[in-house]
Amino acid sequence: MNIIKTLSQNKVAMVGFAVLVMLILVAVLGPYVYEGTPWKMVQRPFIPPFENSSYLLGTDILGRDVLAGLIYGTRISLLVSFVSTVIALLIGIPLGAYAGYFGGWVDEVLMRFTEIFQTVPSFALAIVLVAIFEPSVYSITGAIALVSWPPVARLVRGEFLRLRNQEYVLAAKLNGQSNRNIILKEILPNSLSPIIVLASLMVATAILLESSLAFLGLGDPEIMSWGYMIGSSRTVIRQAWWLSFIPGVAIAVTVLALNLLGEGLNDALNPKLSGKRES
Amino acid sequence: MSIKILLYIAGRAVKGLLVLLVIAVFNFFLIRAAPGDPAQVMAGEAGATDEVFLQQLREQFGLDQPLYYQLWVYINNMLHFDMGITYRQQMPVFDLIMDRMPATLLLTGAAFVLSLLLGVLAGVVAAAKHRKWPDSAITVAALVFYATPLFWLAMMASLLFSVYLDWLPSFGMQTVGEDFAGWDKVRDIGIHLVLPAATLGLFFTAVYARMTRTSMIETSRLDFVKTAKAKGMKPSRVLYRHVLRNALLPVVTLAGLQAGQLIGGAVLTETVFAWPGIGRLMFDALFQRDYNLLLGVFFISSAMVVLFNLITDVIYCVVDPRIEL
Amino acid sequence: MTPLLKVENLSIRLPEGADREFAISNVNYDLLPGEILCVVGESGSGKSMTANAIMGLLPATIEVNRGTIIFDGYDLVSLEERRARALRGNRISMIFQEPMTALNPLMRIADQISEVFLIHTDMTSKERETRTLALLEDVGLPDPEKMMRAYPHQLSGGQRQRVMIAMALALEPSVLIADEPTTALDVTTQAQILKLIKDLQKKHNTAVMFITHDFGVVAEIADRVVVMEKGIMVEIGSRDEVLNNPQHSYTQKLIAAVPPLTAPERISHKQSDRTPVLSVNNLYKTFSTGGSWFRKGRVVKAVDNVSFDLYRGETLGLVGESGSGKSTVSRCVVRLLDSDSGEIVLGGSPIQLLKGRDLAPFRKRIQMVFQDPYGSLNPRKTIGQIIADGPIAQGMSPKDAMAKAVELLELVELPAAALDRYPHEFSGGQRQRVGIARALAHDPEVLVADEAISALDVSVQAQILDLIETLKKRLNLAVLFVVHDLRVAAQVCDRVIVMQRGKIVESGNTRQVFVSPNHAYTKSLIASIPGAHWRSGKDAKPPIPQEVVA
Amino acid sequence: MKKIVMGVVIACLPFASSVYSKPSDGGTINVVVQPEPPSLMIGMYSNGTTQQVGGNIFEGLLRYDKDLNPHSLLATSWENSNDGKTWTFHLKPDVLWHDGQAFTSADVVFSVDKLLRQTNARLRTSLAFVDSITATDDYTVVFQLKEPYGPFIRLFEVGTMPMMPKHIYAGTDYKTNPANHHPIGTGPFKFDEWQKGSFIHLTKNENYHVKGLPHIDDIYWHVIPDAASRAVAYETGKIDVLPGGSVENFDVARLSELDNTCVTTDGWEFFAPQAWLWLNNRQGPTADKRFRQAVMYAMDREFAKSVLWNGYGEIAKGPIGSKTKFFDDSLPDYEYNPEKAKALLKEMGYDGTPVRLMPMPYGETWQRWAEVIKQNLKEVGIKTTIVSTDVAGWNQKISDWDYDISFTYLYQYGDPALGVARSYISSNIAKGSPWNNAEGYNDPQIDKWFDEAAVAFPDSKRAELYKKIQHKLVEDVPVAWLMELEFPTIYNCKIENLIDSGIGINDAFGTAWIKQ
Repeated sequence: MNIIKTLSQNKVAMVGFAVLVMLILVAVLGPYVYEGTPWKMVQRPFIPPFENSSYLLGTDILGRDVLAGLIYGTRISLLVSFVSTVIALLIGIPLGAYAGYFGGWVDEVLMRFTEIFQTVPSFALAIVLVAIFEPSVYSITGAIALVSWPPVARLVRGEFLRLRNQEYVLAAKLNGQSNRNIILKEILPNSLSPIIVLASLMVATAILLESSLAFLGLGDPEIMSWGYMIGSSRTVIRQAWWLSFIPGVAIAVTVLALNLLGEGLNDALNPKLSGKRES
Repeated sequence: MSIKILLYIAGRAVKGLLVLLVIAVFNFFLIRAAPGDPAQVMAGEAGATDEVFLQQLREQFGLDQPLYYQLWVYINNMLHFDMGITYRQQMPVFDLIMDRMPATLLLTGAAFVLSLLLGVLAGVVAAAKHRKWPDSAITVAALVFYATPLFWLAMMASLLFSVYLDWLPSFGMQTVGEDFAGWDKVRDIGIHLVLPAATLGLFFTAVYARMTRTSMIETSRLDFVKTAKAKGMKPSRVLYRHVLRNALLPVVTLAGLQAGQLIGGAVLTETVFAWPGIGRLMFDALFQRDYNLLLGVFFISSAMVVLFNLITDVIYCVVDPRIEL
Repeated sequence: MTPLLKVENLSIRLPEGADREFAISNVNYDLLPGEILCVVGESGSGKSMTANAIMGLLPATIEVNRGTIIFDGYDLVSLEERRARALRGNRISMIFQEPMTALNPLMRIADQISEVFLIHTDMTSKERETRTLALLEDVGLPDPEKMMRAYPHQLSGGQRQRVMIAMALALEPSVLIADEPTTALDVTTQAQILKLIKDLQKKHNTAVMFITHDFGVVAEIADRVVVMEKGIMVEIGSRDEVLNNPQHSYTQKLIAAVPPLTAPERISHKQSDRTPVLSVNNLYKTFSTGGSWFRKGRVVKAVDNVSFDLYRGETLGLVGESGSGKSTVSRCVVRLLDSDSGEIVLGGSPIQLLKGRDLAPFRKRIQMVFQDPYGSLNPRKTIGQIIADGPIAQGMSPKDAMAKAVELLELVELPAAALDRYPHEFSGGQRQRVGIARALAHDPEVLVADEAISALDVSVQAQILDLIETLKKRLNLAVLFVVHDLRVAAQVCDRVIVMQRGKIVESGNTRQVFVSPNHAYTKSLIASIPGAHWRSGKDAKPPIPQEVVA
Repeated sequence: MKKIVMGVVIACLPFASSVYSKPSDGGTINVVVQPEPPSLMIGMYSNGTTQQVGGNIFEGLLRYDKDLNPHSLLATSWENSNDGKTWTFHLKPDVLWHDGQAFTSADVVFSVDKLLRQTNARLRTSLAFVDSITATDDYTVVFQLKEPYGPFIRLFEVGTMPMMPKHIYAGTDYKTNPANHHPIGTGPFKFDEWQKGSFIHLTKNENYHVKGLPHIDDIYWHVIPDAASRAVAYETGKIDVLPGGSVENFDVARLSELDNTCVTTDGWEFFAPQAWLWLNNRQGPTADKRFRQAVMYAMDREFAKSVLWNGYGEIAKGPIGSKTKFFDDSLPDYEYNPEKAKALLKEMGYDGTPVRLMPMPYGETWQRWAEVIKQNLKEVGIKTTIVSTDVAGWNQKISDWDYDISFTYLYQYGDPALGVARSYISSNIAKGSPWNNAEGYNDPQIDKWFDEAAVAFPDSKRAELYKKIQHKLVEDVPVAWLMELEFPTIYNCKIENLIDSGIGINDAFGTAWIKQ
């Protein structure tokens, strides 16, 4: 399709896409290459990177392989961020769709509800949720989803408000189509572009959120994650700055890749906003 | 101010208060869902205790009452502008929050102003030099800062500027043990503020730069810009007089939204730089199960969001004559 | 006479990937002092390109490939930007199509006008203010003192266009470029603006380059005419030559497509002995905006006691300017909007209160064709799905519905191959045909056409009108034709209803209304039609060439 | 009646002789306080940091040196009767409270019998052995015990039995008394200001009852909630003293190598913190003795000591710390021996049921330790799931016995009867507290021995009983002992005499001085 073509011409977006594909590959295949567990203490602690060829990125405070940690960390970062984004979409899209499509008191009620979630500072809420339900992949994913759906609802509502008076929607009404059909088949497919763009940015934000939580010690203790790696080596930042530095770069690169892809998608899907076409 | 605006503000305030009340109730139950209670935490720190002591603490805090009664007491107190007493510090919650508020306001305010000024400036430059090297440089920098985890940036900044270069203090708000007064105090707080405000601000600078740039580019495609050009105006003047003000409208909205969120959202920065603010207070209150304090912080920061949204709307209405409240 | 402005061999290249290489190629024309030169063409003809090149308003991706634009001895194409700027807004100025967006929404009117003085003169602020006030008076704005302090959104479209004109003429330029300045305006406002431009042009002896798609406007104001087709100048000549004796086939086609103003004599139905298929009785609808808990919003009576009957086999025109409530009536009638009170009787049954399932069977009997050929088809669905969806929703099997879609495509003269293609692959006229096919898929009794042709180029308009006319006859449809273009109304409607501010001010047999309007408003409407004297129906309609599927 | 005089009459506070001849006066000490104490009212709050700060404001009757011998402070001398049941304390005259009121025996009786009996859980347990407390004159207090109670003489340090001003607290609600916010004691430093979240400021008590003391003018206790920032603060010279446990262990090695930096593990003798794993004796694999022994063999405690604790501390051999009185060094070793662990597991037929492992939410080291032990256990075939929780959740889970394995560390308070017995005797099995016999070990023989040992007289009898206890417990492994912890205090070498007692930083900085 057109979009893929436009996107594939956007070099920067393709770089982002390539990095992302690579990360997904690492997440899926990495554990097969690096068998066992990233928690295993394999060598003496604090081996700097590029010093020992078996442990390319060195070892951490307990003598665990940093590279193995990075690889396993890719998994959790991507998993949590994708799943939480999907959940946020599953909450936000129906809510926004109903509010925007029906308007009136439905809109009023749903938007007040959304407002509640938007009013509470989101990161603080995420912290509280994770702490209360005790850190685990589930509570972290859930908390991130729970604080990130309101923008989706707002966006979808806006799109539905805009599209519900489009003539093809009116035509569908005149055709006697059900509201469900109109929402799902007429309006939703046409509001997908901005949702996709938002979703790509939400994945990026979710990665940052997940790592921030893990940094604060609110990560799943069973799972090696980038945020955990930074948080746990923070106390030794003077002796071994690379232990905090390396996972931070991993996060930045991933989030950057997602942002580049998101920008590219935005250019491809919303030509109005793109810098490419001026007329 | 006209009656209309006052009525509007009153209406919004009432709605906002309702939202806040719902939030308070929601938070009340949320926090009670957490395992353990404040008595256990305090007893836990003591290292040795027994049921008698725990019970004494619970009675003192009113935690021995049924939950619905505690909620009623809490809401009732709230309606009388009383946020209760912190369990740990034995101070009125409101006083404690107000104690910490200046630090947070200083940090977030500085970061906010800094990021808004820098961000808008960068965005304008990028848009003015659209598709030339300054645009690319700013866009790339903005993207990178946007993608970098805040806490990590903070750590790296403190490593570089405090540890290796020893230019700036890496934690706290004032030099400990020094009793500065007057300008010395201002200077002292100022140098402590640099790193936290800069790292917190950088992220938002990136946000505003990106937004301003996009908005400027979009606005410069609008018809009235064509009109301005057709008048024979210099491009820089067109940019400044016509594009900028219009382009800033969405930035104002975003800024207002974030200004409110910033109050409760600086936990990470406050943690890394040991800044004695609200975010840190919240974090500690959470782990100490200081229910009243935690609820209080949430209430105040939510109220800030409501307040800032309202202020944004009013500003918007002043900036954009089309908007009628 | 020495030309003021000389366009020579001008070619402008489009960026790669556009539908053609040149926006315009090899364009040559002069603009003489004191004349009004109309540049005419359909959308995409490149008629505005030259004007943008003159004003230095070409987008960065588009550049002049070849040729010169000589003004005052300088070639504007190669002139240094700083010196070109000194001319803009000063010696050459321009007004645009969209009065709603052409003014900076955040600046007061006075500031926007006096900016011109600020840029090009060294007047004091006092002088600037006096001059601005004088200009506002000149362009006939009411209460100029108050206007000075007003913001654009507080003005009507016509008023804003007057502000634009004031701004453009502030320094008495020798050339005024007007790019479709009246297209977005209602017909009465258009007449006023055209008159204003003409008056001011006479007064200051300004040369005007007037870009338009509307031959009525050309007939009204042009001295000379340039006709553009796909970037090529196909004809140039005096107004009378071009309008009455067009040489190029394209010009001929365009002119032939302009509906004559006079309504033809029609067989009048004996309405008394037939039952109307649709009756609307005492319909009311109000809109309120901007209300909140503490305040009442503004209330607009969009439909105010409207009643009419519609019979099978006839076309009833609903005419009026924007805001007259004609579209609201049509949407109430098809039950896209709920009316406040009154009765809508379809085939004997009142339908104004029905909801959901009860309404569904009536949906089939009254269908609508929409205005926007781009917005009325779901871009994510194939043409086949779009047409078949309705019958499927009404219970037809998908297979039958598809078969029916094929039939319908044939009916609206589209090839069956269109079935699996998406809307973006079709032109505006073709899409409108799809829209008609969709409406007909239910075998309706009543077809409501809501400005169904107003977004189309004039040559395509004629084809769609013909199609509707043919279908009406073939299927014995009752057509409610909502239209603002009185020329079109005159041609296709058996009866017309004229609406103003929600009320019906006049109704009757089309010819009768056009020949001897009773109501003052109807009279002013008809008097405002540009070029009313031209093509008043004495000459026969030439045959319309068929559009071919891409 | 013959009395044994145990105290010295001369009130001589400094018992650590200083290397440098002449202490100089003046200067400020900046200390880290972590976490911020809930209150400075040491009589009500036994939180570590309350004691650290409050220990400068308040005083007990006695102090203890690093060998836990009692020395005079507010009491100048004391005698115990021959039957071990009557203790008479002679108070120092001319001691003033910070508000100028005189300190007398009435304050002692009020503090111990009224206030502390109600507010101090730890003392309350010991006061059960006390029949009566009476003031015979203004400067004499007599404690009449029901039985000779071995640990009695260890109860008089400021954290366990602080003297509170009767004239302020008598007849008030202790918890809400305004003086809690502005504590009044007899100590060498007076409370000046507490900026919550920032610092606590104490100033020199000019009217201190020991002439010439204190040397220091001001003490600032700084609240720096972040461990890394605390380390930086020390490095940049903003902080002079990092009390044990206030920086992460990983930072200790680096900080100790800085110029002008002194490190000492002194000052924990009285507490002798002992770390172990609670093993839930009631259910699951941990209910099996062989499983518990296997855990002991599976753990690489040397690794933990050298990597996590930078070599500080000792591997714990059993329930009683090696530096504590009554420690028996003939106990068998549980060396690191995965094979033996595997064999034991095989013998018991362990089916691989996963067990929950709950780290202690008190800092990075404990989190890492859990990760290490998880790996250790994994290598002998025990699958664990780390349960992540915060302080409140941790307390509740242990109090509710909702765990399989969990970390903890407890103080010994100088005597097994005070700090050890509580974790093993069956009368201490009760839900609701994480500090009792939370593992649910129940053995009548042990109960009996501990009961007897508390009141046996003289000490040789006690030693015999404790020996039996130790051997039996080490065999049963009710909990898995990890280490005797040592928390190094890091401080700027310019400070002399910082730690001069068995409670270390929890005692006053009365004799400390700064080298000019």
